[in-house]
Amino acid sequence: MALMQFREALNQAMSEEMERDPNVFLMGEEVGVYNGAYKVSKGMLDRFGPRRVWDTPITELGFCGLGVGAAMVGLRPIIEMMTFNFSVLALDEVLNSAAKMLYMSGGQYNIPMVIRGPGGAAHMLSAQHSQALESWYAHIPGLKVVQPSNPYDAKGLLKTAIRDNDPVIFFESEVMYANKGEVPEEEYLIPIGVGDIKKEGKDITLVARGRIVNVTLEAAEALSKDGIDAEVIDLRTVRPLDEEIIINSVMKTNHAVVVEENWQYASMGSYIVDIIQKRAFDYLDAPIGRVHTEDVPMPYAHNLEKLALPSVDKIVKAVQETLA
Amino acid sequence: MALMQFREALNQAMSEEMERDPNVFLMGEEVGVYNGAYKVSKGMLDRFGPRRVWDTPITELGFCGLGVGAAMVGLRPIIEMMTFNFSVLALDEVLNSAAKMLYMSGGQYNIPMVIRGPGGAAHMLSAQHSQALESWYAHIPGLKVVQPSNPYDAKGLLKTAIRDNDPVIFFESEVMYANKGEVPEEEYLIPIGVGDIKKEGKDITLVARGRIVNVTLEAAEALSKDGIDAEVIDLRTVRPLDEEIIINSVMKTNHAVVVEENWQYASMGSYIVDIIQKRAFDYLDAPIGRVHTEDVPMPYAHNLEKLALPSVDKIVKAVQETLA
Amino acid sequence: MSKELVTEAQSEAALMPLQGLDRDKLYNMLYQMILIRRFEEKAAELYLNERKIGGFCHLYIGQEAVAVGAMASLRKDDYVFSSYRDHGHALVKGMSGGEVMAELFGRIGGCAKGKGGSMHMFSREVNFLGGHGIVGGHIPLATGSAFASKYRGDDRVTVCFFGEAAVNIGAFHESLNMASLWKLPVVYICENNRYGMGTALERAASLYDLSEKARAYNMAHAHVDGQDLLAMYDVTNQAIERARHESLPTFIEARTYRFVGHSISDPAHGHYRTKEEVEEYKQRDPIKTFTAMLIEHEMINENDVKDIESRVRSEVDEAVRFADESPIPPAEELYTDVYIQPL
Amino acid sequence: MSKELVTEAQSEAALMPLQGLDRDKLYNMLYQMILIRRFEEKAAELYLNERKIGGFCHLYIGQEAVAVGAMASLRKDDYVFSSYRDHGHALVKGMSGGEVMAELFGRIGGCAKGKGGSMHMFSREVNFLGGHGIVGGHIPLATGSAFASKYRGDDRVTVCFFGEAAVNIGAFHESLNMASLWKLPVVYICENNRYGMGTALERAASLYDLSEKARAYNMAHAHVDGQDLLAMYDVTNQAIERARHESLPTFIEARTYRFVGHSISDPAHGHYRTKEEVEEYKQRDPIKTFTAMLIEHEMINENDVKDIESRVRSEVDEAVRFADESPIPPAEELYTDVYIQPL
Ligand SMILES: Cc1ncc(C[n+]2csc(CCOP(=O)(O)OP(=O)(O)O)c2C)c(N)n1
Ligand SMILES: Cc1ncc(C[n+]2csc(CCOP(=O)(O)OP(=O)(O)O)c2C)c(N)n1
Ligand SMILES: [Mg+2]
Ligand SMILES: [Mg+2]
Repeated sequence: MALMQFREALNQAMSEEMERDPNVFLMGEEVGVYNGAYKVSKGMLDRFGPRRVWDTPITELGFCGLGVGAAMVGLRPIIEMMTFNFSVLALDEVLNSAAKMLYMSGGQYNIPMVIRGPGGAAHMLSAQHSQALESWYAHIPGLKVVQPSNPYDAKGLLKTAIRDNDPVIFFESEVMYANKGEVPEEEYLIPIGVGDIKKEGKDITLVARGRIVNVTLEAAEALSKDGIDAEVIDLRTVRPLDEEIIINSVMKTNHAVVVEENWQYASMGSYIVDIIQKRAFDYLDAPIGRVHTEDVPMPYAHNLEKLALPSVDKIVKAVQETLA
Repeated sequence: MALMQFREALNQAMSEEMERDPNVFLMGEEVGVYNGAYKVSKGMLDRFGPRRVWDTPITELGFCGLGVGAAMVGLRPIIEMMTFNFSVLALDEVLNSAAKMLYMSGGQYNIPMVIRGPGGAAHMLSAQHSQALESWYAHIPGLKVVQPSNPYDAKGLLKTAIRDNDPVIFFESEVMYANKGEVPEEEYLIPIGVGDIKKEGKDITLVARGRIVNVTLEAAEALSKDGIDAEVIDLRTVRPLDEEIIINSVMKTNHAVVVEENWQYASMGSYIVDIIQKRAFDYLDAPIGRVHTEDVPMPYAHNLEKLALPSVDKIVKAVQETLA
Repeated sequence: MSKELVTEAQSEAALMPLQGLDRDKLYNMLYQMILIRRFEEKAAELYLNERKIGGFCHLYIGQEAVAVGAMASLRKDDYVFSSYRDHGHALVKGMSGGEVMAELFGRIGGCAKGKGGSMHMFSREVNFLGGHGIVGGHIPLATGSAFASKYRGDDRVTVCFFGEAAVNIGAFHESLNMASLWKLPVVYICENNRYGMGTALERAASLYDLSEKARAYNMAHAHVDGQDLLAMYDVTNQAIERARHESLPTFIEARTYRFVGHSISDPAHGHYRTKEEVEEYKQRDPIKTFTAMLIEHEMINENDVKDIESRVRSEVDEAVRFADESPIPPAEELYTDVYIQPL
Repeated sequence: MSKELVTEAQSEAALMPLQGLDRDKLYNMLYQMILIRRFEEKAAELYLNERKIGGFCHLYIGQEAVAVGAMASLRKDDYVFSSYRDHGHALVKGMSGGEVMAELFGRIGGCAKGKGGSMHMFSREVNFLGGHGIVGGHIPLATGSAFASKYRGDDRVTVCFFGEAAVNIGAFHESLNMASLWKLPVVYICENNRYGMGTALERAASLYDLSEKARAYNMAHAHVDGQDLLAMYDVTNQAIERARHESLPTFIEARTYRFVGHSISDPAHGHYRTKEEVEEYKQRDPIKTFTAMLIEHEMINENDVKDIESRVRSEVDEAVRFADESPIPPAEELYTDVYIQPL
């Protein structure tokens, strides 16, 4: 096992897959000469050369569509969005080309493509640069959506995503890139669509994903001091949702709080609530709680930003209310 | 009262508001010379002239952004999307400019703008032209989202939307444009954010909006033959959600089914379920049911398209399951 | 700076009668144009009278010379993309009338099992990469298949057809910049039929000589009379060679006209263009002109034309029969092809 | 076809020394450039050493002559848009150092109550319409305020600043087409500082003479040395007049350079550009050049420069003091300004 940063784990995943399969290439803004805006692709241009690592103009719609076209004829693009905030410009090619191509062509053209980059808030990046948009992508049939919470998961999931024959949207986080974790020397893959229990517990089920898993684990820690034994589920994948892991847990704990860094309306968290109440209605002792980003554009000021985001305090409070 | 088509009601709403306020103008593809792709703006170029009715190039991002800029300095644009399928290209300007401008500017620049057009499936328009995207817009704080189900509501809501000082997304439906309904001669407005009970009932609450209200009313009719007395709530507005009207109804009926023409993941319907279980948990006798579009891109073949969409049969079945 | 593509007048081939093409080739080109025309006429009939076809259905009538001329020197392994107005391109690329018609009918025997419909024809077999419904949306895709050819070092060429109204959209701009910057083997063919739905070019674009747009990307370009089959062939052929051998992109503006409404349900003329204008353009029907030229050069005679018409008729009839006999897709098809690796 | 804008060499004013501008005007222009420079230096210091500023913070150091020259003949009621690199434009448009600095600090006294931050300066008071973070995203907005001027028949002009990397994005293309098609009174100023983050222009654009891009929209255009304050003033002034009196758009490429990293947290040089290159450009520091020119023309002397520096120093100090004293936004501010008519 080696201790490495989240960004290094991603770099390894991409590099190993590029060694393994000549059809895999990396494209995005600043991924080459600049070594990545967040240094995720550091050294990859040197290692693989300009044929495999492409710096692009600032044309998200264009290069994302280019990736889809390349995937139609068998290449396996990894498209980096500098951040997912900018991916909105490319959404048409994701929604209308990548996600629908297989269906519209009656099964002829699949899109083996990964779109990856950081999503969510970092520090005081304000309204346009702090958005967690997984819910939009999760809404779309034809996509898979993955969101790891630590270096180990990130590497295993990204390798699987690159080998997947359907389009995969892969959400990272600016504030996690420097997080360190153990990563084995030997190769491993983590399946898409399977969640992971990050902490077992018997009193309440906390469902989270991505960066928020770590906040939730902190909250579970705090709760344990109050004698509350929370189970923390890391979904790892947003779509397809691992319903079983959630339902099994709720059947045991009879309580749930869903935590996410998304706005509350029409979000993935609300869908998880829906699934729980549908499948575990008779097991629920209280309404399912939710913790989410406040229903506002992200403010710049540090104090307001903190108030806008999910926090340990908010999770603890939601758990207490649910158990009350 | 005059009997008129949905499209005529919309036309009246726009025309009256344009007479009333010289800052209101209409812009979109084919709205002028061609009289509208769906004839909603028929006659308006003749009536108001080219200064008030603008045909655009096919540049959704551009003209939607232009509308936002014009709204910043006090005009009140009505931007027509030929269909909301194409609005995805403009989403960046809606998410990052229209919805956030007031907040980012600390309250200085509001965006009095309406973006309107048809959403959802029509007949065999296939995957790229049949999408119901309200959930995406509803996700965004800073927007209001409206979705009427009949000519009367359409006119009253659109007039209110045009007078609203915040950005409003207004969803119509290709297949409703020819629907007829009574519309009073005298002026009236319908408030945004307030739902409407389209049919009272005591056994179960059906929550719907837009075109699907009519399908739901048909289902309620069918159910009444089986002695089931369903209450049908027409939300009229998607964001902000009229929680009270839903909760009051569920407290009475103790059962609910949420119907919508959206994909199931991270949709508005799932959010409504969340609100109900949160606020009326103790009143619920059974899990809340959902009817939604199947989790697939829309197929072309007529038989498959019918299977993909919400239908009277599906609603009846969901109600029966909920009441079982 | 920006290089004009050698135009037909200067090319050697152009100095030869009929571009130096042999009778078989010429005969086949005429056949293809007539096939498209009759196929589309049949589709209109089945849509309007028999309601066997649904949704939006955009016909290629009047523009046949563009597709036939442009693709005449393409290889089967070359890639072609089109917009929603795609039946003609699909047929010329080598798809059978049957699979296209069955797709229009929404039948399981259609090229996309009835799931795509008129706007979304696809064939992996002949490398027809669709049929796309968002204006301009396929231009980045075509740039991507060209990218793949460059990446792999194969010598395939991508040809991408789109309407003149697509030139104003961002995807066009972003694509042409990348194609030129990275020297991708792609030929962009803008079918300038003067209208996007009811909007005349000059009411939507600030520059009318669209081929000049390519200068902004330092890309080779040409405009060509799209009603002249051989000119279309010649100019495109040069662009294809340039792409295949020099891995360079070209932008071609083909000036053409649609004789019919925007889609089957739209009128051929109305507020936006007059009946007279349509009639005038019909005088330069590419099929009539090319037939006359071939007869004049004694490449074919009246009987050959009759022959073609009757062969086409049976091909179209056969397509309709095939479509008619093909079953509707079974209900399970609703859930297949969402993912290639089912969840 | 496409018209070259009259360039400074040919203009009458250019034949006069110092564009015929009077001492007050010239003095004030120098003052503004120095104000920007010192303000940005202070911001960097407070960001790096005192962590009073957070988030992304993009400095305008090296590019001062562009903003100052371009806006010198603007009226207060004219509209200005900028990208995330917006402090300089905000100050020149007339915003106070205090409200800009307090915004950087995230304080309630900031122009946006601390909710916008470095990338989102706004002032309705002086018609500074932001501060926008999505590359190219504000170009349609500026086209919109220009549209409003045309719609109303007022004679306000919109000036829109953006980087050279924004030229490749769809929003640029769509906007310029509409502005030219509809003859909107807008001046697009592309600040070509040669790099978008770490990507050199020639690695991202297929055409390097960016002003030529305007030809594709049949729009008047010019390129200008953005380090030469008076040239910048002259060219923009002509464009502004053209917009104000003829309601016509212009595209100006201002060639400039940023002396610092892309944002405060990025290095000034590295893989993408050498230290030597940066040093070389610093030789043509617009402040130094302009100061020397004014001294040479005996418009000012060394003492005036010292005066300016000390006035600027107190203005910046006062801005910092104001920001420091301004409270952080109260928690309720989280929920205000989402809707103007609260739900
Ligand atoms: C992005 C987008 N906006 C609008 C439409 C609706 N629409 C379909 S075809 C069309 C006109 C396109 O004209 P042109 O590109 O000239 O092609 P033609 O139909 O003439 O072949 C429009 C506006 C669309 N499909 N996509
Ligand atoms: C659409 C979009 N993509 C990517 C980014 C990230 N980004 C911010 S600034 C920048 C470079 C812009 O360069 P340029 O336009 O030349 O302006 P400059 O920074 O040089 O002033 C990039 C890529 C963004 N903000 N928006
Ligand atoms: Mg056209
Ligand atoms: Mg730059």
